[in-house]
Amino acid sequence: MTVDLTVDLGGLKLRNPVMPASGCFGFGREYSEYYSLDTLGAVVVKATTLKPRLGNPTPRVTEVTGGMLNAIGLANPGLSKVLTEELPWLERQNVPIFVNVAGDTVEDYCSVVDEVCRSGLAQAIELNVSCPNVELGGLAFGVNSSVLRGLVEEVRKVCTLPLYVKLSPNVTRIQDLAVAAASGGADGLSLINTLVGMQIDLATRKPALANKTGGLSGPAIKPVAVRMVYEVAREVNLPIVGMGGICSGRDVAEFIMAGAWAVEVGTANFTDPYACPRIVAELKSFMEAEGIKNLEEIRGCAL
Amino acid sequence: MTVDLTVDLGGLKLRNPVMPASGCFGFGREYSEYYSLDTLGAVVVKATTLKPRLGNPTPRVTEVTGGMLNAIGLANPGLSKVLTEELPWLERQNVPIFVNVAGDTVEDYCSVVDEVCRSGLAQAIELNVSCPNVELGGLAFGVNSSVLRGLVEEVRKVCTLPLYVKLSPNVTRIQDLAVAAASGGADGLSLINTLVGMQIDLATRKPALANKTGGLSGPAIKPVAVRMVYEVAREVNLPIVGMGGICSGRDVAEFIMAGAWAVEVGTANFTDPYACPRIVAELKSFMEAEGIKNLEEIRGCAL
Amino acid sequence: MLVKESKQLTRDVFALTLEGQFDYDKVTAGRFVHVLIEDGKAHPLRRPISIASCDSHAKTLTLVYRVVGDGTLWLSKRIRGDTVSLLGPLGKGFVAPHKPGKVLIVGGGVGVPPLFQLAKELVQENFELDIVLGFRSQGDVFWTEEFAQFGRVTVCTEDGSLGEKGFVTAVIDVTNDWTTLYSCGPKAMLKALRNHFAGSTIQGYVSLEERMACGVGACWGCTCLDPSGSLAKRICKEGPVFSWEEVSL
Amino acid sequence: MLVKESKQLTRDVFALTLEGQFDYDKVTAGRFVHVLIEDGKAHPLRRPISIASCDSHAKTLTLVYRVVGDGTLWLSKRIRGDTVSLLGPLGKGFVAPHKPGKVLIVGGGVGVPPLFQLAKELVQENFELDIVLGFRSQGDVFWTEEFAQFGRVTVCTEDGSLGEKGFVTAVIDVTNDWTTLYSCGPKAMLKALRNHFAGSTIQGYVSLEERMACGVGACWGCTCLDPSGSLAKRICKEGPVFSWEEVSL
Ligand SMILES: Cc1cc2nc3c(=O)[nH]c(=O)nc-3n(C[C@H](O)[C@H](O)[C@H](O)COP(=O)(O)OP(=O)(O)OC[C@H]3O[C@@H](n4cnc5c(N)ncnc54)[C@H](O)[C@@H]3O)c2cc1C
Ligand SMILES: Cc1cc2nc3c(=O)[nH]c(=O)nc-3n(C[C@H](O)[C@H](O)[C@H](O)COP(=O)(O)OP(=O)(O)OC[C@H]3O[C@@H](n4cnc5c(N)ncnc54)[C@H](O)[C@@H]3O)c2cc1C
Ligand SMILES: Cc1cc2nc3c(=O)[nH]c(=O)nc-3n(C[C@H](O)[C@H](O)[C@H](O)COP(=O)(O)O)c2cc1C
Ligand SMILES: Cc1cc2nc3c(=O)[nH]c(=O)nc-3n(C[C@H](O)[C@H](O)[C@H](O)COP(=O)(O)O)c2cc1C
Ligand code: FES
Ligand code: FES
Repeated sequence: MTVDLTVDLGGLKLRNPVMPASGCFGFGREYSEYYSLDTLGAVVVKATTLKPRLGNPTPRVTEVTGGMLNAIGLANPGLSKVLTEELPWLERQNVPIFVNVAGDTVEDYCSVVDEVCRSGLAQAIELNVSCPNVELGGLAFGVNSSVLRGLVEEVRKVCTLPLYVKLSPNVTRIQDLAVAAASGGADGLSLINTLVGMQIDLATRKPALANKTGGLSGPAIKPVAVRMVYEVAREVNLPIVGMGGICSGRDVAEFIMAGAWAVEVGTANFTDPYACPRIVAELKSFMEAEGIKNLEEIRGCAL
Repeated sequence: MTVDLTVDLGGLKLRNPVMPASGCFGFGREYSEYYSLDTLGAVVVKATTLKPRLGNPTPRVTEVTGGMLNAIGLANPGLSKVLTEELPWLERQNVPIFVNVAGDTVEDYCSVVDEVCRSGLAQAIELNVSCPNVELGGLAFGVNSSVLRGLVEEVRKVCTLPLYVKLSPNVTRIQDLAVAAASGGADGLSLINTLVGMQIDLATRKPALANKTGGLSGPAIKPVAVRMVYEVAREVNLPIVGMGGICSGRDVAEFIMAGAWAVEVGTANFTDPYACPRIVAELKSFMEAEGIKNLEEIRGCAL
Repeated sequence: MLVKESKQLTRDVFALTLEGQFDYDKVTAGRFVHVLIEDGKAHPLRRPISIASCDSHAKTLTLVYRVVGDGTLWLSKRIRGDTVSLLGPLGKGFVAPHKPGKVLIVGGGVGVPPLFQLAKELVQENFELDIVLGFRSQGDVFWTEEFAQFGRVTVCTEDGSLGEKGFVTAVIDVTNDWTTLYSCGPKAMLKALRNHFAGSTIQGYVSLEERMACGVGACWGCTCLDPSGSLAKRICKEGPVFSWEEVSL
Repeated sequence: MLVKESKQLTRDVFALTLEGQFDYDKVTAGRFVHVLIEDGKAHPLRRPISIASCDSHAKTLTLVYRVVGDGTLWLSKRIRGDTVSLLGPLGKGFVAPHKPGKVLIVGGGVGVPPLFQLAKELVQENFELDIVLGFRSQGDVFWTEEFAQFGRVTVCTEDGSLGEKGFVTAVIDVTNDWTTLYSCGPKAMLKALRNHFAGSTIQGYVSLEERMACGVGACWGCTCLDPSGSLAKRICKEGPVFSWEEVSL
C-alpha cells in the first residue's frame, strides 16, 4: 500500500505533517548534521524578536518525570541576524520555514512579522502569544480573549504569509482563545505551548530554575495537549498544528485523530536527535499497517 | 536527631503531613488491610454527594506516560450510606477524617456539608469544586472567581468544621480562585485537583475513556502542582494542602518548601499500596539527613 | 518475586513462572495479581493478570498473558533471575459448584489461563469436567494438552484451522447435563454463552475484565453494573468472577 | 555502546568503560558525550559526561562520574554486556598550547576525569606537565596514580586527609613558568584559579558545566556570557572548554 503523508495547510503543502517545534531546533543548523532537513514537513524556528535577547539566567532547563522545564526566556539573535544569517541558510535546505515570532508589545510583533514577510525567506508565521505583554503589566497576550484578538488583528494587517497563532495552555478555556485568534484573522492554530511548572531543588531549597517557573514540555503534557486539540477542533474550523509530548508515530496519529492537521515535535529531539525523521517513518508504517491511505482519512475521527 | 512531623492545621493537629487523596483511597477499608490507618496524618475520603452515584460508563481509568486519566464521575454510595456505613468504621481507625464533598448545585453542597458536620464523624470538610455546576450549564464551580466565592460563602454558613476548598488547576490564574475561596470563608486550600486530559485509543480511533476526557494525575502533573502551590502560598495566608504526583518523601519536601502545610497522595497508592506510610518514613529520613527539626522550618522556604 | 522461567507459547502469548514468597494460601482459581511494570515511574498503573497456575509446595506461580502493549511487552522480556513486583492475590475467584454433577469450562483466548488453575482445583474435588477452548486461529492455540489431564477438551478456532470451526457456542450442546458453567474470555463470548443457555438451569459464572487502577477496590475505576443497572460492583473486589445473576454483561 | 567494565573508584565515583562503534576519530580531550538514561521515557533529558579516556584502537571509551541523582545512579548499575546509548562526541575540547613550554593542569573532584585524556594527548605531543588534583577528602581521591605517568602530580584535599591541605590554589606558585593552564572543576575553583593568576601572562582554559537539554546547540539551555555580559555562548557547542578571555565566570 502506498501511503500519502502530505498535508495541505490551506495552500501551503507539506511533505509530511512532522515539523520540529519552535525553540527545540534552533534555526536548523545543529540537527542538519544528523539528517537532511528536507525529510521534514517544515521547520519551525526559534522565537524571533525585534532585538537580540540573552534570555534568562541559568539554570534554565531541568528535568522532571516524563518531561522537562525550560525558562530560556526567548534568547535569540534578533530579527536582523535571523534575516541575514539564519533564514538564508535554512532556505537552502529545501524545507518550508515557519518563523515563530515573539514580542513585548503589539508593535514589536508587527515589526517582526512585517519584515519576515517582506524578506521572502519564510513560508508561514507562528505567533508565540505566551509572552508577557509589557504594556499590560506582564500578563501573557495569549490568556485573554480580547487582548489576543487585538494582537492578531494588528498582526494580520501586515502579515502576508499564512498566520498561525500558537495558543497557551495555561487558560481556563482554550477554545475561547482559539475563537478569539480565529476572529482576529488567524489562518491556523498551533497548540500547545508549555504548561507553567516549577521544580524545587532540595539541595538549595529554592526553585531549580533561576527564573523560578518554567515551561513544562514532553510526554507528561501529552494528555492535556490532545484534549486541547480536540476541544479546539470541535469549535474552530481552521488547520491545527498539534504538539505536546510527541515521541512516536503513534503519538502523531493520536493528535491527528483528535483533529490536528500537522504536528510539531519539541522535547523528543533532545532525547533522540533523529526523533523527527524516525517519527515520520513510524507514522508511515502505522498507516500502512492500519490501511490508512492519507491523513485526511483519520483527521478528527475521534471527535 | 528527633524530627517532629506533626502539623497544626489551624487547630486541627495531624500526626504527620501525609494523607491519602480523595478518590484514591475509598473510605479507607481497602488499604487498612495493608497497614494501620493511624500511621496517616488524616484520611481524605471519596467525594460524597447527596444521592448515590454510579459514575461514568467504563472504561474510566487509563494510563498515560508518568500518570493516569480518570473519569470516575463521582461514583459514591451517597451521603446517607457514607454516614451510616463508612464514616463510623473509619472513625474507629483513630485517624482524622476529611470528607470530600461534591455536588451539582450550591444547595447540594450545603446539605451534604451540613449533615456531615452535624454527624460529628469528620474533622474537616474538603470542598471539591471541580464538579460541573448544573445551574450554570456545566461550567465547573471552581473556574470562576465569583461563582466559587458564592459557593464557599453559602457552605461556610452551615459548615462548623474546618473548611478546605480544593482548587481546580484548569484555570488561567489559580491565585485568583484561591483569593476568592479565602474571601468566601475557607479555612484552608487543597490543590491541585486533576488537569483535564484525553487519550485516543488507536485501535478504536476514539477517546480511550468512555467519558472522552478525564483527569490527569500522577508524577506528570507534579511540576504544575508545585508551581500552583507556590503561587497560592505567595498570595493567600491560609494553610495549604498540596498534592499532584507525590510519590516519595522528597516529593513531599518539595511541596512543603513551595508553601504547603500538608500533602495528599493519590495515584501513588495504586503503584504501591504502601505508598503513604513509606512516604511518611522517607520524609522522616530526609529531614533527619538534612537536620530539619520540624516542617515549619522549611515551609515556604522556596518562596 | 523472581522469574523462574519465561516461555513463549504462541506468537504473542507468554507463560511466566515466578518463584518466591507469596500468599499462596490465599490463591484460588480466578483471583489475579497486579503486576508492577518496571519501577512504575513511566507506568504508574499495575497490570491485572489472572493466576494461571499456582504450586504452593514448589512456591511457584504461573501467569499466562498476551502481549498487547507496553506493559506486557516489558513483562515478556523478563528473564530468569529478574524480579517482578506483584500485588495479590486479589479479587474473588471462582466458587465451587453448589451441586454435584458435571461441570462445563469455557475459555476464549487469554481467558483460558485462569481456567487451568480452576480445572486443577475442581479435579482435586472430583468433579467431572468438559472443557471447551476457543481461539482465533491455530497459531493462537496453547495449553490444550495441559488441560487434557483434567477432562475432555474440545478446541475450536474461528477460522477452523484447528479443531472445530467457529465460536465456542457452536460446539456446546445446551441439552447436556452440566450443573455449572465457568467461563472466561472476551465479553462477546461471555454474552453469547449466557444467551446460548437462556432458560437452562445451569449455574453460570463469568470472569470479567475492566481497566483497573488500584486493583483493591479503592478507586472505583473498574465497575460493572448489576442486572438492574442501579448498583455498581467493583470487578477487582467483588469480582472478577461473578455469577450470571449478579451482573449485566 | 556495550558496557565493558564498570568500576567503583570511590564511595560515589564510578568509571564506566564502553566498547563498540563510536566516532573515535572525533574525540579530543574535553569533549563530552550525552548519555541516555534507560529508554528516555521517564528521563527525557540525556546526561552530559566528559570523555575521561578514549582508546580508538581497542575501541573503548571511559567515563568517570559521580553519582548525584537518578541518572548517574542508573548508570552505576549497568553491568558488562548492558547497552548504553551515547550521543557524541559533542562540544569543543581543549586546544593545544599556542606556545611551547610547561603546562599546568588543575582538576577538582569530578572535574578531574577529562584532564586524564588531556594529559595523555599533551604528553604525546611532548609537553611537560604539572598536575594538581584537588578533592574534598581522602575518600574522594581517585586516579592520582594514573596521572603520575604523565607528569608531576600534586594532590590536595580540603581537609588535609591526603596530600596537601587546602584548595588547589594553595599549592600553585604563580611565579612558575607555565605557559598554559587547563582547568576543570567546580566554578568556585575555576574562579579562584583565574584570580590567583591575575596579571600573569599564562594562557588559561576552563571547562564549564551547565544543565543541558539538547547538548548540540539547538535549545540555548546551557549558555554562559562573554566577559562583556552582552553575548551568550552555548556551553555544549562553543564550549564546554573556553579560554579565560572568552567567558565571564
Ligand atoms: C482481572 C483481570 C485478569 C486478567 N488476566 C489476564 C490474563 O491472565 N492474561 C492476559 O493476557 N490478560 C489478562 N488481562 C488483561 C490484561 O490486564 C491486559 O492485557 C494488560 O493490562 C495490558 O497491559 P499492556 O501494558 O500490555 O497494554 P496497554 O494497552 O499498553 O495498557 C494500557 C493500560 O490499559 C490497561 N488495559 C489494557 N488492556 C486491558 C484489558 N484487556 N483489561 C484490563 N486492562 C487493560 C492496562 O492495564 C494499562 O493500565 C486481565 C485483566 C483483568 C482485569
Ligand atoms: C559538559 C559536561 C561534562 C560533564 N562531565 C562530567 C563528568 O565527567 N563526570 C561527572 O561526574 N559529571 C560530569 N558532569 C555533570 C553531570 O552531567 C551531572 O552530574 C549529571 O547530569 C547528573 O545527572 P543525575 O541524573 O545523576 O542527577 P540529577 O540531579 O537527577 O539530574 C537532573 C537533571 O539535572 C542535570 N544536572 C544535574 N547536575 C548537573 C551538573 N552538575 N551539570 C550539568 N547538568 C546537571 C542532569 O543532566 C539532569 O538533566 C558534566 C556536565 C557537563 C555539562
Ligand atoms: C527548550 C524549549 C524552548 C522553547 N522555545 C519556544 C519558543 O521560542 N517559542 C515557542 O513558541 N515555543 C517554544 N517552546 C515550546 C515548544 O515549541 C512546544 O510548544 C512545547 O515544548 C511542547 O512540545 P513538546 O512537548 O514536544 O516539547 C520551547 C520548548 C522548549 C522545550
Ligand atoms: C481515580 C481518582 C479518583 C479521584 N476522585 C476524586 C474525588 O472524588 N474528589 C476529589 O476532590 N479529587 C479526586 N481525585 C483527585 C485526587 O484527589 C488528586 O487531587 C489528584 O489525583 C492529584 O494527586 P495525585 O497526582 O497524587 O493523584 C481523584 C483522582 C483519581 C486518580
Ligand atoms: S481498580 Fe480500583 S476499584 Fe477496581
Ligand atoms: S544544551 Fe541545548 S544549546 Fe546547549
